[in-house]
Amino acid sequence: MEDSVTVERLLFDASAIVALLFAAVMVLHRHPVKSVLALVVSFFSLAICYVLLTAPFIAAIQVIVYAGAILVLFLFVLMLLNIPAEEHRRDTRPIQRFLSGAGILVFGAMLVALLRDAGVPERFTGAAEQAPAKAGEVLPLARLLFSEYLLPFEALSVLLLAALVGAFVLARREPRGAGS
Amino acid sequence: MTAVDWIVLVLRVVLPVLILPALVVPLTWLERRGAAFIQDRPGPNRVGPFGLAQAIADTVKMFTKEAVVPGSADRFLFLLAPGIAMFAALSTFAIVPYSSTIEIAGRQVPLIGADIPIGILYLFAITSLSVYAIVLAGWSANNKFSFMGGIRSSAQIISYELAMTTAAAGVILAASSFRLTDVVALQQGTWLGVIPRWNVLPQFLGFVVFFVSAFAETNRLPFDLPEAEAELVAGYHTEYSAMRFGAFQMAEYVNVVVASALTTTLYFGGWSLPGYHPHGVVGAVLSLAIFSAKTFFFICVFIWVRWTLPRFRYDQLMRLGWKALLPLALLNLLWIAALVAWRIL
Amino acid sequence: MIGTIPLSDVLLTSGGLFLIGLAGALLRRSAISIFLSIELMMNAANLALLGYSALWGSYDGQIVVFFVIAIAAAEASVGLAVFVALFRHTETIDVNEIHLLKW
Amino acid sequence: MSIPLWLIPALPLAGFAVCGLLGKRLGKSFVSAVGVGSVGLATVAAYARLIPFTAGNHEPVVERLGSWITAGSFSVEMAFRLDVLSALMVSFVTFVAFWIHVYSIGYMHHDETDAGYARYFAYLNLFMFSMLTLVLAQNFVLMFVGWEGVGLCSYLLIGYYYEREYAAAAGKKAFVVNRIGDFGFLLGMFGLFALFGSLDFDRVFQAAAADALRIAPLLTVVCLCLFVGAVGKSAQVPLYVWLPDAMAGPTPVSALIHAATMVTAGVYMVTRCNVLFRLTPDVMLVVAWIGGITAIFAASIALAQNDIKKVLAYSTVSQLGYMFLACGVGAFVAGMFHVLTHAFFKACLFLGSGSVIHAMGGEQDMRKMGGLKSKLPTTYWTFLVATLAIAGIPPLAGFFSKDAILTGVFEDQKYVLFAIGLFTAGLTAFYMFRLVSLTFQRSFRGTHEQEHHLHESPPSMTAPLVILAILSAVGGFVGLPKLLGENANLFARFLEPAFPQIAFARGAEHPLSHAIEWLLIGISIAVASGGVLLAWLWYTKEEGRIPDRIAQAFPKTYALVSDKFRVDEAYNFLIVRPFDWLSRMLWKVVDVLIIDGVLNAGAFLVELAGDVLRFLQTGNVRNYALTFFLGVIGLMLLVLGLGF
Repeated sequence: MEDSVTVERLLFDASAIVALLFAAVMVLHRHPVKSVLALVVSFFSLAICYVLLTAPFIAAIQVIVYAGAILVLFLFVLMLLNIPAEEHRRDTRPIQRFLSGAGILVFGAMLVALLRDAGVPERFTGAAEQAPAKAGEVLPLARLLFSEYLLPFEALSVLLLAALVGAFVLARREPRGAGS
Repeated sequence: MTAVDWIVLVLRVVLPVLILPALVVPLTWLERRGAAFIQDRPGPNRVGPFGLAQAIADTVKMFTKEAVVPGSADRFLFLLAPGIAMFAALSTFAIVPYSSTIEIAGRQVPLIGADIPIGILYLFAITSLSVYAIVLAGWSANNKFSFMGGIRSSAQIISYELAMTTAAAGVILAASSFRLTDVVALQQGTWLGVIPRWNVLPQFLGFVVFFVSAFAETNRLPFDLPEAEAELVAGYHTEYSAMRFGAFQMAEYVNVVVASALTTTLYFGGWSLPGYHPHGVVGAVLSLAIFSAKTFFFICVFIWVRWTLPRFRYDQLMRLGWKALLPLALLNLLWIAALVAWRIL
Repeated sequence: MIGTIPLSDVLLTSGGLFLIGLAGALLRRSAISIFLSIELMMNAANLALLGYSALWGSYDGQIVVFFVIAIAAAEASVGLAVFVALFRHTETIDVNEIHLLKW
Repeated sequence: MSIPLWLIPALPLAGFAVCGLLGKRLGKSFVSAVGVGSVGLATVAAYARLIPFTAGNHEPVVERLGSWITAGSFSVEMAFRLDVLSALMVSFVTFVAFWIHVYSIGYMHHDETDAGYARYFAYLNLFMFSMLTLVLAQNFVLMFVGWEGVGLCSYLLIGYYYEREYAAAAGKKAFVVNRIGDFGFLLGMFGLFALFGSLDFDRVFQAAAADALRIAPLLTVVCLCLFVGAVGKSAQVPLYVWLPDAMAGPTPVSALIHAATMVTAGVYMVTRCNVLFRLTPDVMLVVAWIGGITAIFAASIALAQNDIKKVLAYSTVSQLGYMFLACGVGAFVAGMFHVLTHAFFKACLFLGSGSVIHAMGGEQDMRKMGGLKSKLPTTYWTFLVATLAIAGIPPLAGFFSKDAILTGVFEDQKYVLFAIGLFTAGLTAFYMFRLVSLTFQRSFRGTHEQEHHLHESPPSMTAPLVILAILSAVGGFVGLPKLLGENANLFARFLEPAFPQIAFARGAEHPLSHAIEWLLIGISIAVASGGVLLAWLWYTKEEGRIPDRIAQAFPKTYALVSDKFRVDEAYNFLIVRPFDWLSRMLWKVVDVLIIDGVLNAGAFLVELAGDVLRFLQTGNVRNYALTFFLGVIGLMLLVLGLGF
């Protein structure tokens, strides 16, 4: 792998390492609130990665929606329900642990093998140079979203509405409790 | 990096970051004097001329007091929360164009922290992060009042952010850009030679929603439910003391400044005036003055409102946000969309 | 910025995040943690998409990510509502304890 | 074009909708107004079209509303036809129906709830819609809609007193027996479409007339099928059994549906298709013989019936036989003439019997009546007029039509059938006067309470009686015999356009000499008067002693006749029971053992598999996730192994 270290690459790698690190913290931490906070950091780092990958719009969306909405929602639920930390307890089915571990190893090995075999282009070359001069502009994205992807976009709005109604119905207290 | 680069960096990043926190000191004085004026009493008038040094004295006090961390608190998060609040408050100013473009050594330098393509989205992203400061402050203190305040505050911010974003979407739509420089450029010039092309005119509804939401976003009266003294002692910063408390205070004032600056930029033409074409360094200074004057006006409005309006009840607050402001913002958006579609704007 | 970050870095990060998420989803017992892990896996996929999007200079990858994020929002709201309802009933979100829907 | 034809059936349909949907709420007077008013309006609308038509050149008018069914080469139009035949039918159907509706107000008023009253008028209006659709249709499919519609209404109205088991059963019987006939009609329609590629009247008849020789054998089958339909609808042997039972319905229904209108639909259909029938002489022979046999068979049963409505019912069957006899010998005009006159006098008779039953508080057994002449004078006199008409006493309506039929049969040289017809005429006169005698003359034989209750019916009931009686009396003058001049028979001249000349049809008339015609009239009158006199002698004078003696002398024969020749029992034994047995076999063996067995075996296997496999469903989400993940790994290995 040819080494040409630039500021961008350094920034990207640093953010990526932070993201990986805090992702690991999220998985390993037993306290749910801490888990969520670790994930916030991880996602924020990822947003920085996105910016470096010339997708500032997605980065902003990432922060607004994931960090600002979804994870806040998680925090709310955790805090309001006061969900305790996961207890240390022997798993009743050790086979789950064993098989999962083995599967993850196999899967990781396959990923590495695939990455090696697929011949990943090492640089952003070729097509990238033909990319629009002002990479990261939002206007072309908007044009694409509202022309070619208009139907999925509209379908998405219906989905969000359905999710809204569904969440309301599910989380509503039972009618007899509603009076109190 | 050349010297020019350094100058540009200082102008665009360092100065705003230094000046904004410093502004807090005169602002506290202004607020206290303003409050006193409204309530027909003298206010702080002992330290220095007109009590001007009172704020400095307070700052010194804040720095020297003992910083207590409650024993049952989650120490790390408790310490992290004010930091997040400060970070969020200071970094939002980066996308506000506080003056016109100047030319330094043959380079056009727009006087803005970062003229990024997603402009205003960045602002909302950072605002949504500021929720964490409050939630964490409330939760980590392990105090019921703090916790309630934190939950209330974050619910309030999330609710009003929706209305605020939708209102701002009208501006984005009119400018066809997220960049605030484009927004300012849009508002230069006049209609019919006399009326300034400020966004506030076509989108008055949007302005109202944005400005009201800004009060809620900054947790100021009449929407300061998170720190409603009568109910929650001091809300999410009940357990904070010394400069950690000061950080929250500072964040609030910085937020007021940023909110005023944003209102100015989005709806009142930013640094521009009808018939005014800045030129050179003098022009930049003049533009900064215009921008500051407009911003100062809105800061005064913030203070004025704080001391004249009573506090809302929580359910009233939520009802206002969801049932009044959000529909109004949507209406505004629809109206602007129609204007844009018919090529009037 | 283009042309300086190798795709392999992006893909390795993406794969690493995916594996971490996978491990969390399979090994954690708290429903919330499993949910978070799934979100993490989606982000891993998003990262890979954006990497390729930047590689080809095409916006389609970004659009897909946009949709993924929006759908994740919908999923999170419904999923959390389910957890809230569940927790009210069972006082736990340990998925080992919640196994009424079986033979 | 003043009033569109579709409006005539549409008005009663609207009445049906209003009565059916709102009648229960809005009460009896509202229902009466709407139910009778819609038919009244339809009558006015019909006559507004009929009078200009009659005055004009009698050219058929076809009004198309547009395409109705289109599928490949098959297409049916929504089209109505006004020609001489449908004009004739519409004229008396609307008129008689209107007066029967009026009669119904009085008849149904006392003993029904608001809901039942509304239901009655809703059904009656629906019937009018169906009947008018039937007669005004321009193609077989639309006619079939009306055909099925009247069948449905017949079923609904026979079972009107559905809480009485025998009424419900009678309704079902009528429906099922009608289905047999309808099946024949359907087959006939299929055949017509196969032969001519269309079901439009004009096209079918023109094509048939043009291409008669080539299609003759097939056409015979088709006409037989159509005639099966007519047999079912018009209650001919062997499918007549439903009509006597249909008397379980309210009496005005019997008068309207089961005497005056619906049952003549078969005759109308055969006449409508006269082109086809005339091309198939074999079928004509069948029609004639079925008609003749039905006439005498039903008349003989009527001799020994004691239920007043049953006598009239068998009389109707017998008279319908007459009509088919006329059609069978090619005297379609005579047949339609009898349809017309029969509608008047039989409706009058039924309504009269209804008046009697009304007065007797529901009693229908004639042995418990008697002497009602003085108590119910209007009913008696109108009834007497109608009886004389049906008996064939000149110059009343029945005489002319019956005489036209007998002349037609004689003309066609069917002398055996002529004898049968003549004998039936005598029987008719006899049993009808037996009825009059038992009901109105002699002395009252019912309970004291009934005698006290006797009263004449209200004007809403007697007015229709009087009007129908007048028409029974004078209605025959539209069709005077040819003896009285070439142009005397207005009726035949009016209907002429309905019977086009056909090249290959047997049309060779054998004109009878005037002497023979006078002779036939004389014989006819003599036989009728003989029947009348004999009945008067035996039942009024001798008060039924002679018939009793005859019954005692031949007990088995009498029992057989009064049991209606035990036809129902025979059908039950020959058809119903074997069918029942077959159904049981299909149920117990095919369904329960074979089909259910296969299903249960399959279900058992699935259940067995489920018993084992369900342990995979641990209820633990993590296990599912793991399984899913392992599956993904497996798939990836597969894909990698295949070298993609």
